[in-house]
Amino acid sequence: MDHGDMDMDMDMDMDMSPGGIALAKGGPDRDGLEMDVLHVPLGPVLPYWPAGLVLHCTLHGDVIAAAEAEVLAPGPDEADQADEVSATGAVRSLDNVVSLLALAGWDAAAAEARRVRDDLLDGDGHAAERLQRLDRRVRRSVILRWSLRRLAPLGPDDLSARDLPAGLAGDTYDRLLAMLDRAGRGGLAPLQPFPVSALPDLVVGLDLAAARLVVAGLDLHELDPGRTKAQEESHA
Amino acid sequence: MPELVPLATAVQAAAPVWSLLAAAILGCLVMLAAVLDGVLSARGNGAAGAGVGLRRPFAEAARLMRQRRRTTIEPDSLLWRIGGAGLLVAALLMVAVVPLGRWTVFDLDVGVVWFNAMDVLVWAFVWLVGWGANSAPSLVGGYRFLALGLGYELPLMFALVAPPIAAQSLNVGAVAAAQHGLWFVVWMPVAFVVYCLGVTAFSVWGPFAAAIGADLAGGVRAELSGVDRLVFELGRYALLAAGAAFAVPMFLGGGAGPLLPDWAWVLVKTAVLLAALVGLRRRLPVLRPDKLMEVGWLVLLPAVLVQDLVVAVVAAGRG
Amino acid sequence: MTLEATLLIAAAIFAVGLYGAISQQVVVMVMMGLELMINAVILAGAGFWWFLAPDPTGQVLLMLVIAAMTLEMAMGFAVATLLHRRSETDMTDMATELKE
Amino acid sequence: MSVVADVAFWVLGVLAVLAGAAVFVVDSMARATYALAVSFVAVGLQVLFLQQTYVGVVVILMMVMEMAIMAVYMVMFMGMNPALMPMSMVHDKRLALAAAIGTFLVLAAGVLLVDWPARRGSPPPDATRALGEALMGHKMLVMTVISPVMVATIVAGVVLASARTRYDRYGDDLRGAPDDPQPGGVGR
Repeated sequence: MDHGDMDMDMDMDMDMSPGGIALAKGGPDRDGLEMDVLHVPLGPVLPYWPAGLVLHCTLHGDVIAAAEAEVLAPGPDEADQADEVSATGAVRSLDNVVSLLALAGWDAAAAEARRVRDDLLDGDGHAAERLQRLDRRVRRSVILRWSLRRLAPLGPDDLSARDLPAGLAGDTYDRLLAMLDRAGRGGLAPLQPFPVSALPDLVVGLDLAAARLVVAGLDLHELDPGRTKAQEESHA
Repeated sequence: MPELVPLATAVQAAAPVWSLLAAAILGCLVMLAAVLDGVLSARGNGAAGAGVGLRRPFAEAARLMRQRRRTTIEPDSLLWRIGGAGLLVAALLMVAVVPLGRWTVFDLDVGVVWFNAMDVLVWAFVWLVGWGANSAPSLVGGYRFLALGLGYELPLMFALVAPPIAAQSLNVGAVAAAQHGLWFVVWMPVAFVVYCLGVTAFSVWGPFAAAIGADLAGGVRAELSGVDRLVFELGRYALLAAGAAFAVPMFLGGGAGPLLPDWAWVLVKTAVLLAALVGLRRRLPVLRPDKLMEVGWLVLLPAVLVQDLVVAVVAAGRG
Repeated sequence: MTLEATLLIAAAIFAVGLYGAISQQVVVMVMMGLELMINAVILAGAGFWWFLAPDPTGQVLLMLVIAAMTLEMAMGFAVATLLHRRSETDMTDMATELKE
Repeated sequence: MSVVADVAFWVLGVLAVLAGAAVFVVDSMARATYALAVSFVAVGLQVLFLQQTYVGVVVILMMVMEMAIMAVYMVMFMGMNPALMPMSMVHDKRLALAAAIGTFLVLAAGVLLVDWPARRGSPPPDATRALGEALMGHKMLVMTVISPVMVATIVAGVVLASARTRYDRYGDDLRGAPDDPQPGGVGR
């Protein structure tokens, strides 16, 4: 049956931008569908997020399709970093433990970890003993293990390929336990700065919740911005 | 013209006075839940004494009442408001079928299915709150709630089926009356646990609060402020209270109990179960929807089906 | 609340659904039109049952209609997804591969 | 009592028709979906008034859940962002309108002109129990036909819609760990 007088009164003009924001463009999705592409920066200032790190995420729905990491601060000036390294190391590891537990939604343990961190910071006597209790409580939780198990597993070859420290081996649950041990041992061996360029392909393919858990699990103390975009352009 | 005998009696009982009383009781339960939650989280954070916790919900409510409402660019404010206020409406409609001793606001002969229809309404309302704000985190939170829903809804439905099989009626009063010998919670433990998980899930509470997760800056309620946020929070508490109230006639023997009159027992049992559910919030990590989906379909659903089979065999055996 | 009233309302819903099913171009909207038409059939069926033949086993037909509506929706979404993936469009006009 | 029921019935009827019409008038996809949901809830309540409580509540239950899922598909396929935008992708609107009005007139004429017979038999005291016994008794065939058809629909729907099946996840011999970007909940 032909359409006869097909009076296509389609009045879809293409450049509509409601409220001044352009419409989302479609992009090929990993399932072969066409999904709207959303650019969401996981900003420099975000609760439970390493300070200064900006992750420009391209989202399909809530799955990160592409990411690009960048460090805003040029890098900590050497002065304040040298002296009380051990205390800062342990305190920073505990900060990351607080972030990971809060992102996993376990408010009670996150609050306890925050209290242990404060005690550790002002050198309270029985901070170590409270840390032991926190460590036991985290290890006993079945739901936390089930939730973090097999999330972004990193084998020895993945680590060497991305020149990451050996302490980050295993999946997010192993990294959480490693962080607690590191805090327990007084954070003597601080991890060398984390190469930010390694972050995107750890995170691509995960949804927002899993991605933030992985970033919190990497125990980022200092971020090595590597070659900033400007330098890369000048080299290319 | 055939007159409508059964429905007329049901609607007759829903004289406005009774529904106002039901709303008032739900309000008291909401306050109980809010105060208990305040005390628990204050103690959890090591704050000084329970006094702080006691005042927290009322101080928070006053603050939200005064707060000016923030809005976003091009929000769909009609759907946004409907979603926010809908949670309270759904909770009230759920409580309408719960018998308080001898009185029920809306004594429907398919009360159990009505409760199930109301908790599916919550799917629509929470997604609308996420959608209406036109912001990325709240939209992702709304979709997360739907993904959670696909995980917990079918087990919850089959858990709701078990008591009516034993009571051989879908009327909530009949289900409560059928437990005079032995409470259903005793020989339907799996259905009771899955039901409680379902109640926690549709009130976006405790381990099922991925939709308002901290990793999404508050998810569905990220853009809510002022009175909208207060209504949303009251809605969540009201759903928790309504779920606890509905568990009493279904699993905990309705008004049965020594000494106290039956309506008093219904309130006591509801308060106890509500306190247990409120306590869940801080104690367990949040279950992510992609993880819960497989557990819901491959673990919870078969367990509840086996429970229904056992109940059916016992009910058939008893004749 | 007479049979005529119920059937008039059902006819109106059916007409709205028919309008939607014919006029809309997007597969999903056409399905919504079909939904409305089946919705009207449910209302008409309930009206007939109550006013003409309240036979105890009469309601089973309505359960059948509700089941049919669910199946139609499920298959509609599956086909729409397949269509979306194959030819990057969900406009009914462009999906004319089968037409000779 | 029956006057209130009459008024309520008519109000629900008009609401169902207007909400149904709103589905094709309104701009935003979410509003179209939930207008359809309102129309279904109104029809469900009307069926409740017609003394078939189980059928009425099941219509509400099933349709609200279906509309929640349909909203996901609407946004996915229509690709609209939440802002309200003029969206009128219709073709031969006049033809459709004429057909719809024509159908309505024909049906209305039929409804009003036919003299409907008196009622045969009396309604069962408990319609839900009657439905249950019918489904489990004489009309068992209906259940035995619907359930396999539903299972077939679930399987066909998933097969048609999914792009990445178990052979892509587990490899051709279907053994070994699935290479999903994110682990599932049961360790499969």
